[in-house]
Amino acid sequence: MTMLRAEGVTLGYGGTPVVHDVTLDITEGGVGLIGESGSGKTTLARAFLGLLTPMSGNIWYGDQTLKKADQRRFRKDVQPVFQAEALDPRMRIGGSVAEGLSRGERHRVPELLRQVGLAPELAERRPHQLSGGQRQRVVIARALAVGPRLLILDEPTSALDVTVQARILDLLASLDTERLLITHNLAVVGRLCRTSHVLFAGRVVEAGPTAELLDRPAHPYTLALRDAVPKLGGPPPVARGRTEARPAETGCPFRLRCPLAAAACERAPALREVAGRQVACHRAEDVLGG
Amino acid sequence: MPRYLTRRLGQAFLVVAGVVALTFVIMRVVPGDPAVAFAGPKATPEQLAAARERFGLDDPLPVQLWNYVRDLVTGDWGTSLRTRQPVLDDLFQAFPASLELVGAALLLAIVVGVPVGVLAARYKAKFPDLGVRVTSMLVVSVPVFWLALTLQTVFAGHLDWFPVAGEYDRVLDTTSPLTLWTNITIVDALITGNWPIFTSTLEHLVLPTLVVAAYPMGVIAQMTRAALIEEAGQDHTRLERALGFTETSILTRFSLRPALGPVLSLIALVFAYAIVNGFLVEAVFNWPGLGRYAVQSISHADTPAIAGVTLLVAVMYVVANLVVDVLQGVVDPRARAR
Amino acid sequence: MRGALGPAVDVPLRRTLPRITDRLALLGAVLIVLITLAAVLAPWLAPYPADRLDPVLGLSPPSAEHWFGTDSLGRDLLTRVMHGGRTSLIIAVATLALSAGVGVTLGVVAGYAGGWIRDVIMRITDVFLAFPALLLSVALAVVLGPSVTTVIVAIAVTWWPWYARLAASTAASIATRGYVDAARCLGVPAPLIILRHVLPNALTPVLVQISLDAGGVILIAAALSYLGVGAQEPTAEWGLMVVQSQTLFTTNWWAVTFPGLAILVTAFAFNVLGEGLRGALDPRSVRT
Amino acid sequence: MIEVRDLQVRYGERTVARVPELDVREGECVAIVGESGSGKSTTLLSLLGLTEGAHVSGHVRVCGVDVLQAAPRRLREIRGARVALVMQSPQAALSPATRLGTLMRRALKLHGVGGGRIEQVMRDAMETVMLEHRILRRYPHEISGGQAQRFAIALAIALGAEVILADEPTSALDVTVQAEVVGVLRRLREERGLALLLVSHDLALVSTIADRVLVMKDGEVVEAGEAAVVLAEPSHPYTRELLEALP
Repeated sequence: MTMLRAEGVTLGYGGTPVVHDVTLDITEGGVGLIGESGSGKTTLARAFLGLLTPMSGNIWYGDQTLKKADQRRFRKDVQPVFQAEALDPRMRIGGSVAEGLSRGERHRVPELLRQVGLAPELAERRPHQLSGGQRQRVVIARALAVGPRLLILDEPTSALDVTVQARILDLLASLDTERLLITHNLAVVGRLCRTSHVLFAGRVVEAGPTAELLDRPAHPYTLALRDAVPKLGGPPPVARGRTEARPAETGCPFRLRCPLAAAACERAPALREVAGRQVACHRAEDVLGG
Repeated sequence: MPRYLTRRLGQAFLVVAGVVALTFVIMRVVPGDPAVAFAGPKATPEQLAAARERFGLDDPLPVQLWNYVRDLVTGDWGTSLRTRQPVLDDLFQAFPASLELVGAALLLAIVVGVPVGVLAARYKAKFPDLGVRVTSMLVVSVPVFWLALTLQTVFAGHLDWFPVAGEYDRVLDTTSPLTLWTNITIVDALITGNWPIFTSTLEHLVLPTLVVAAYPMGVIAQMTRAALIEEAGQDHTRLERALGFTETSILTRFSLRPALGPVLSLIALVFAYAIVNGFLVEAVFNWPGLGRYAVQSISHADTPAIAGVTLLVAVMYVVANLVVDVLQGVVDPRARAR
Repeated sequence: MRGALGPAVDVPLRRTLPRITDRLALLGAVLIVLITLAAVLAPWLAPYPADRLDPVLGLSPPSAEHWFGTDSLGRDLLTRVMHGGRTSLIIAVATLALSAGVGVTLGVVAGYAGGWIRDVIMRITDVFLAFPALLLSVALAVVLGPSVTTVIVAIAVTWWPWYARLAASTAASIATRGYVDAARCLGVPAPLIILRHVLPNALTPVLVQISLDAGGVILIAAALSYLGVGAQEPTAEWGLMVVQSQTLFTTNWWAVTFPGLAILVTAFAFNVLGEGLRGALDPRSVRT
Repeated sequence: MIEVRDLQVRYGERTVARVPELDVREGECVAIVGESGSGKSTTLLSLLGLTEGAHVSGHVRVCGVDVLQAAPRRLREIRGARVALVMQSPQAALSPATRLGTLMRRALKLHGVGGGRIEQVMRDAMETVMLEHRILRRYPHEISGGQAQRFAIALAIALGAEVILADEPTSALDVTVQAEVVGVLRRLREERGLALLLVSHDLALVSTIADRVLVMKDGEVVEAGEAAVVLAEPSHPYTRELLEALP
């Protein structure tokens, strides 16, 4: 049984849904959630953290829904690592790290800082005296303090310089926790996640083993995403389809952008099993065939 | 936009309702026994009872509130203890003169304040900027009643450049009587071509207008300056520079319009402030507006009249805010999208 | 994806202070120190006892003995102006403490909670904002009787909504920051989050606003006394001093000029200091 | 087109960028690569005299104008008309209360494009970057980031610019949109011989488009040369570190 699972979850703000009927298991070996701006990936992360209540569907924590589950246990088990502004500018680093600790456990702060590769002396500093990479390490230390079994990572490195990014990713990979990684960066997913889900306009369009997904995409959006990423010394990035078209309201949401769109695409495609993964596309076989 | 507007209208209505309730609380509940206030401290028990009967003071409070609201809606705003006239009539008589004064003052404040703010922003941290900042700070800090007294004594008293007080020379009422259309003297004089009254009103307007305009002028200049400097820090200013536009042209053609948004919302506030400031000024210059009426009511502890003025000013504030919200959409396309 | 957040809302004040290289703001600060000293030490510094009457010397112009001249009762005006400073400062401090206390508490709760709680608090705020400060004060003065306390209560009643609004919008933007979400995920209860994260970070703009408002409060207090609903004889109060001598302006200019100048200089000092602070923090969030 | 020798940009006592040599020739794409604080954007802005409050020294020639010596008037003549700027923040780089068409029309008039020709020039420029003509009636907040960047390029086309200075033009965009914008830039270079000076933190992106590369760190150029050579056999340890960090 997986620790956290979304089942038919629809999420939104003020009655307007931005995530539609998503079912997602956080399985072992790291789960990636790939999407561009407006895909609803951060919204989904907030639901997994219990910061947002689903409009319909349920988040299951073990065999209980999140609403009914033991909050103390859940808060100890599941912790977030956000991208930016995640440290109170007025608090000393030590105070931030100790936020989840009881008074008697505060002596663990130096040890936690060391665990994320920071000098314990930094505990006396304030966030603005640290570099971006150091701050992100503090955020990780604060999450680790309560001994979580699962980390929800929302773009944990995208605000950082590439060299710093690489070291933070090393740190995350070395941690002994399960993880849900939310990102727009395909390369990062390849490193940290065994399985991945591609999100487009609030829907999962493709899900399966990360390596398979990136090698041979079966959804035209995954394909467009992969080919748009520039590779060192590789061919120039390719723009497939019209990126400015909005997601379609009916039928396949990708059809207005899709170079392969056909009449069938006016019917909404359901997720189905193709070549060892789940795909929501009528023309998945054509995409795989090239 | 229409949906947004309906929501704003709904909110405005709620606020007015709240203001009415608050006025009721202050006027009827807090003072203890309004019957004493009306009938006077030496009233006999019979007179007191009559006053109670007349105001329905023996009814439970919610009923009194209901009656109060009903009276307000039907145009019965009570009777002034001082003039013994219906408050609403008094207000209608005094309001146009206030509008005349405040209107002139705001016009002056905008016409001077905005360009002066632009000037300061164009020469930021240079001499014109410092001059504008110091001057605007001074006019914002000056007590209006004192400024009114000083200008009156110097320019009307000693130098005799302007008339001391009043709206226009009352002798003219007999030599060239004014036909009333809008009840705003200067407008009526203009549309009926009554030049003697028009010029006389203009002369009388100068000093009080300057005094009432001082504060708004200062804040508008400061706000225009601050908003323009903020715009100058935005990325688009850099692009406009990179396109070869001159600094002045960037300021007036690209930055001024988005900067006017905050200036506009300020004007609604300043409008209310100017009306209330106008009260002190009207008292000094004996201007026949709401202010003089209010000040006289205050010195006579004329509760219904004070309540009437308060209510009217509060409603004007709400209306001014609504108007500004609509204008906001005209000036700034981003506001339309909300 | 969070929206763009306003500029520098949660920057601690002490980090913005060194940036005030503005000479004008510095001038304001120096003036405030001098005015405060003169007011606080008035009983010891002033040349004459506060209420010493000297009818023989009534309405004498400025001279070596009486730098600011005397009023119609022969009281030394410099002494009275210094004592008037006490009244003005007491009113300003009490009013601002009262309104900021109420306003910030309500505003922070509204901003953090959002939803209907915010709606209700904000509508109440709107009602009090729509009320003209001066008139509400007058109404209250009629009810409570004219006095310094009335002035304080009356101005505070109309002033707190500004702080509520400011604190609410600041708190609402702070509520979306990562550190608040992180605290919620650690199971920190809402009241503690407000106290630990939201309130301290929402305080900087409020402090700036308070220094900006001090000038305004002093002006309104003077106006109330001028209207006769504020301080009463024999309290020394600048607005009151102006109204007592206004009929004598043409012949005895000093009796009106000096108290008026005292108001002007004090309000000016607070205004330039406040503006300097705000400029260091954020050039845009301007209001009256 | 661009010729830089011994450029130094200082803010007070602090030197934020020092570039001994930088040339961009016709139809060429040169990239300045570095992380935040490397001085790459400052270098780019100094070429148009847009670094306010900075002390700039050295020798900078852009389209035949000595940027550091020229009168403001002379500088304004080449800004926009011969050298165009594309910035990082897409919509924020456009004045919020000005329709796109109004901005373009004002810029064309400023640089002396006559009344009758304006509409045709605007139509052609928009077509070149594959934007629909009706977008000209929109305000900046009504268009997407990719559209905004392509509009900035359209401005350059309409004004007949010969060099585009692009400061992280795609880092605020989604990758799929980035591919599209980069595609437009590449095509303009091939079809019109437009020169491009690109500032970016993304080595992979740079490797697909640039002929030559300057690597900057802490205000200094640590390595420069042919893109293929620098990226294949980096000689400076920092360049190597950058390459290894690529996921």
